[in-house]
Amino acid sequence: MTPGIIAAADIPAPHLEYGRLAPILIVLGAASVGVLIEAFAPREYRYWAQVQVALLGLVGAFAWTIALSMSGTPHHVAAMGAIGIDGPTLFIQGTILVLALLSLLLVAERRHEASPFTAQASSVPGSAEERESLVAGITQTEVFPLLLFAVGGMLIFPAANDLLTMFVALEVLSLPLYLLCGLARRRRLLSQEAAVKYFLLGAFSSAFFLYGTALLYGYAGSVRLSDISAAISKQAGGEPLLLAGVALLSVGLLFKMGAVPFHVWKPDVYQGAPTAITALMASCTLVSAVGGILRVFYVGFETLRWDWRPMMWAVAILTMLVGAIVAITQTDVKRMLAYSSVAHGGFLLTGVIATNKAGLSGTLFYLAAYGFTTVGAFAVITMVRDAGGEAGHLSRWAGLGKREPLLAGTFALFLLAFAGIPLTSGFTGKFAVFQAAVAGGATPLVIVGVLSSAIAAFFYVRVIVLMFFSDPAADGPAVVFSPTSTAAVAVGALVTVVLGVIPGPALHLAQSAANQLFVR
Amino acid sequence: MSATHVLANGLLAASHTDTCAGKPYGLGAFGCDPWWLVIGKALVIFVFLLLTVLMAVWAERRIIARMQLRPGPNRAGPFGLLQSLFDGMKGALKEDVVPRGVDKIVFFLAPVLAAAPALVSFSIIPFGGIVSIGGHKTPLQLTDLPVAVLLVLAMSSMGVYGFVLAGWSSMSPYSLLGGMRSSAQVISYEIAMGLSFVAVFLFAGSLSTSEIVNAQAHGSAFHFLGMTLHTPSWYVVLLLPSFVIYVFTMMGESGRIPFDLPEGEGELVAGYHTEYSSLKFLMFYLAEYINMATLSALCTTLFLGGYRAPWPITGVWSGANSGWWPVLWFLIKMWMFIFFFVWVRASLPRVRYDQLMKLGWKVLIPASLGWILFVSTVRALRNEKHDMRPVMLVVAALIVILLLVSVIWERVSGKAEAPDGTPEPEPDPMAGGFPVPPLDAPHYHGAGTARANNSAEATRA
Amino acid sequence: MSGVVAAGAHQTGESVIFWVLAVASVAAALGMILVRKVVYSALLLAVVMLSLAVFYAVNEAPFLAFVQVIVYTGAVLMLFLFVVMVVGVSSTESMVETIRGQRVAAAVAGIAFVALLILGFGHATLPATTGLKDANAAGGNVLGLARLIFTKYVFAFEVTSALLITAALGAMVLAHRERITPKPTQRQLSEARIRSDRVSPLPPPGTYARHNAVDMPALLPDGTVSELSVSPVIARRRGGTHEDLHGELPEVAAKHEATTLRAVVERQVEVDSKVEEKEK
Amino acid sequence: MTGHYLVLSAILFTIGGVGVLIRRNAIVIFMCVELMLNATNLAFVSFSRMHGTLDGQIIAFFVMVVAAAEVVVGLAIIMAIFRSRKSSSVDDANLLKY
Repeated sequence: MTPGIIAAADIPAPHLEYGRLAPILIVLGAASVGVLIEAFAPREYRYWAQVQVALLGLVGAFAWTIALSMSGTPHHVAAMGAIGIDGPTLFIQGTILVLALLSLLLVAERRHEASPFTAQASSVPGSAEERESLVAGITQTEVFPLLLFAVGGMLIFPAANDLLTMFVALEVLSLPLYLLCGLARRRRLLSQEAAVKYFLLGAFSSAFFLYGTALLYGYAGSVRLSDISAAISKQAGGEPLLLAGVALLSVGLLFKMGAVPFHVWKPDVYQGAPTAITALMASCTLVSAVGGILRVFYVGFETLRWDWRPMMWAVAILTMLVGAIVAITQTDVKRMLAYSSVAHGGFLLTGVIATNKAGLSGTLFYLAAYGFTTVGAFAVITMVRDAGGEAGHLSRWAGLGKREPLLAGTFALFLLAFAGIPLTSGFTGKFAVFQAAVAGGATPLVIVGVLSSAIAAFFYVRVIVLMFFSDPAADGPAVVFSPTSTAAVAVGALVTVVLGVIPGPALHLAQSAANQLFVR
Repeated sequence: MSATHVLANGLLAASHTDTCAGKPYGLGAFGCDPWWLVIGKALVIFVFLLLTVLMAVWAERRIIARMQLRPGPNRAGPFGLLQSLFDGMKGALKEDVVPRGVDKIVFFLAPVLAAAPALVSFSIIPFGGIVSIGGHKTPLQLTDLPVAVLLVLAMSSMGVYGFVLAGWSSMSPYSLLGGMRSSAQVISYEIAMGLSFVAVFLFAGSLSTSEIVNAQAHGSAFHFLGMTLHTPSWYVVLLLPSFVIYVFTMMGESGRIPFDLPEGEGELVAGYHTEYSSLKFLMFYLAEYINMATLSALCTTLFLGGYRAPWPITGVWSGANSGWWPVLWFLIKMWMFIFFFVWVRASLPRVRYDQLMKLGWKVLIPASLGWILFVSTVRALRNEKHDMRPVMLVVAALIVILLLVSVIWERVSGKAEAPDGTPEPEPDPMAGGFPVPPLDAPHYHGAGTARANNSAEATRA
Repeated sequence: MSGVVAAGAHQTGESVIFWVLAVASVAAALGMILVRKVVYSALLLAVVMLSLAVFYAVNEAPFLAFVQVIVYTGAVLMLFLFVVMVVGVSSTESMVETIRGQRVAAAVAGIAFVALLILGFGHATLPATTGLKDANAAGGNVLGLARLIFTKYVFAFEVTSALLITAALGAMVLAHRERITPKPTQRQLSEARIRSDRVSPLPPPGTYARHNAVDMPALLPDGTVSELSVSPVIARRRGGTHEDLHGELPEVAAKHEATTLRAVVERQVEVDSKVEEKEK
Repeated sequence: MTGHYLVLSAILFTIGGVGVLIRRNAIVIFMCVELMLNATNLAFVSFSRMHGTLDGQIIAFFVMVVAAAEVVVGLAIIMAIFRSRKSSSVDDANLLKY
């Protein structure tokens, strides 16, 4: 007809490898089903339907990930080159999915209270409306689809092969988390404040990520990591763009994992958010963020490593030291674990700085080991409760070991694993990362790492001493056992011990995953 | 001059210094006019818009009056034609009251922000095909862009600023509420409006107005009883659901009855322009009527074949689409829509705010999304040379089933919600010792007497 | 020859646009972070966004230019304005520093950052501008963008839908109030009203000689102020004084009015009675 | 001209960043973040012309979509905290201090 009419041949149909993308698609699909349930299912069925859909989605995605890694050696780019499916990615995705399953157990908790989340987020804290909705027993079941969307973003983030997909994934994982942070049932003002802080700082950091992306696009003419890498080895003249781009991009990435000096959000958000969500952020988000960092630095900027290493050295040292030192002064359990998580971010960065296969496999192992331990630790926190909800203040934990030796013992195990005591997974992880760093020529970094581990051990031990060697208060918190959170604690403890005592199989898995590095 | 040249260049996304020669149709014909012609066209459009507003105000008052069995303005000039001109002059000469406590800067800025974007939109409306002016062959359209229709959307979203800021700067609760309602309403309806364009873009393969009009020139030919006939080519026929959705959103965007909640007299006095008087008030008035004209012209362009003559005329008169004649067809179509606006205003009451939002978000947006899905599926299948008949049958069957299900659902759920059958108490005619007439007696509703009284109209007209 | 001239004219034309709008947008951006009124900040941000839209047009991105106006200026910023108005009509910010020297430090850091970047850009040798003529050649800008969205970036495009669903869901979670008690019907409302103390409508605000705004309370027959006559919303917004009142509190002003009125009436009665006496 | 646009975008980005640091109304802070994103888009668009590829424009387009979604979530959160505290200043959000 007219010349303006688009012929079908103008745009070739894109090719999506649904089989390889399936884990991501299953999780996002389950999230969409969750939204539909919210829209159409009657209120009384929503909770069970949501839990089942979320469980099925995560388990299905995990099973598919296993199948993918079993079927030959995965080393493909998928979705028109936007996604890289390879050994490390599958390992990270699998880890995220399992940890998300454990966090889901905490999210779905109903024994402690009707739900760990607010009855109605739109009601003003302390208002009559809030009371009414609490009495009516309604719960905000939208948390399940939100959680699944976040997990979907986390799966895409470390797999993203270009910076645009990475940016979109970053937002997909962040937006639900901003929301989830503000939905706590108790101490809602605190929770909302955490959401605002997380949101504002998150948006600020994603602007940096984006400006870095813009400069790299200006340098290389493409945002695909492999193109940038190729441009680095070929092109001359645009180095300032490249270096500024790398620096700004790193700010965005390091913010997500909470490295010093971009860690300020972490303690506030970890403390204010509902503990189930804190567990999710401390495990899955960290794994995903470190996975993204690994991919960007191993694939995109590997040839540039002599330029970014000094900066990362400084960040890693600061992160380890500040995390360990500031944690000593904390009086709130969640806040203390937040600073501990900051310090662990530093240890993970030493693995990134190593930029060798051992570094990659060590980091992968560390991520898995730390993830299980931290989910377990936060699960313990949800179980120690008094009249006002969770007993967060450390002084309330005094003497817990005398009243609930089993639970306190498990918590002590987690703390020892954080400290990196032998026979726990923490030791194996740290050992693997430090060994790789020494091989990669970062011995001073390892010395700082060991030093800060020692500092950190001090406050972990202090908590253990507090729990076992001081007298319990008369009105001390009660421990509420419930099947779901007990299961989360049990799995966390089991994995912590197993990875500590017989780390061989898991280490082997991480090594074989890291064997082929990232696909370009 | 060169600055505007650069801008035009960028917007047309082509350096047309080398494409100017030739191409009679489409985007290639634009950006080649000499400067005097461009300025001339802009001036003509400006004057045309002012005249349209004067005429529309007069026509609206006359038509509504006729519908309400009263004469309407009939003193100033023949048939009262000059009434709106005099009203305008009187309005401009009135005292300009600036209430104490308003935010002065924004208060002055708001009417300008409301009126200026309204004027810009018309620059991409095609009035006709190529004509010859002073020896230059030029299209009867100020300019066209590869994304011309987006310009209208952009300008309407800029226009809202005028209303919102007017509401805010007046520092009065009624104005503020009016401004906020306006912003919520326009944003909501703009989404549905944008979606209603999508099907048109899919069919025309372009976002430029002149190309959309050209795409509606000819339907595909088919043979019937030895005659070559053409399928209807106007998108109002091909894309009827899009058209219907557009008409709804058009009413919503214009902020006129039945969707004039931002200025609802009964609740908000006059909404965002409560505190405005004199020339500033006239600018809001101007903006409203220009918007009405723009929306009508856009509808003509997108759905009614633009400036092209309607089918029976083209069948008998081959010259109907050449020269200056298209302007006539365009004006007829545009005024049809303006008449429609007035007709609706005269017939319908104002809806409630929640009904307005419900219509926008729960009906128009999902409906247009579904329709776009359907249209694009059909287009994709046709592009891949599928046989369309089974597809159409399946879709028709699906629609019928859906309708049936919804009817049954309505029946079932309607029964569930019905009151539980307790009979209404019989009204006691001697309640408390006084005779009480039943409230539905006919004389209470003034049955039989035509009620021309319409206070809302009186205050506005 | 003419090509060279055209290119030169193009260059100067672009320079003119650039310098005018660059100055305008930087000034607006600075104003945005310095003015106290939130609405002014939003308007100045709108100026920046519109200037950027023009820059996009100059940079051969017509589609993006309009999307910028529609999405950013039309929707995003309008949402900001909407929230500002909900949060408080005259929300201004106190400019007291909580952390001393924070603003100076931030400004210094900012200047250092921008100087570093600009120095870097100065040292970078950027490749010559290719222009988008070739990229836009096949079908134009819009088609070119569509081609990229549906091929190279199709996955990001699809994932964006997750983002939009999240946004809608999130807004609903935080803003939608679930009805716990059923909505009262018209009938229930009217019954409740009949049973309540007040069947009649609320008293209208006061109308006096000097003040007749909606925020002036009406006077009861005994001269006291009727609290019910002013909408609580307006009463809260009024914040004590009204500009018409010349510094008086409304309650005081109302009483003032009442006494004036009473005095006037008494005087009138007096005069009238005198006149009557004279007539007698 | 690309260099010019780049410098302009750097300046706007920095102004936005400084704004985030010095302003204390959450809404204004958020507006400053939007300014930063806009500056980024300018860089993308001018680089796009420099390289002669449309990728930059596409990315800018995605940024707009993402920003729109982010605004919805962000303003919803800010509104929620405003409703419970009647203030949108980040200074008043001070329950979480170390």
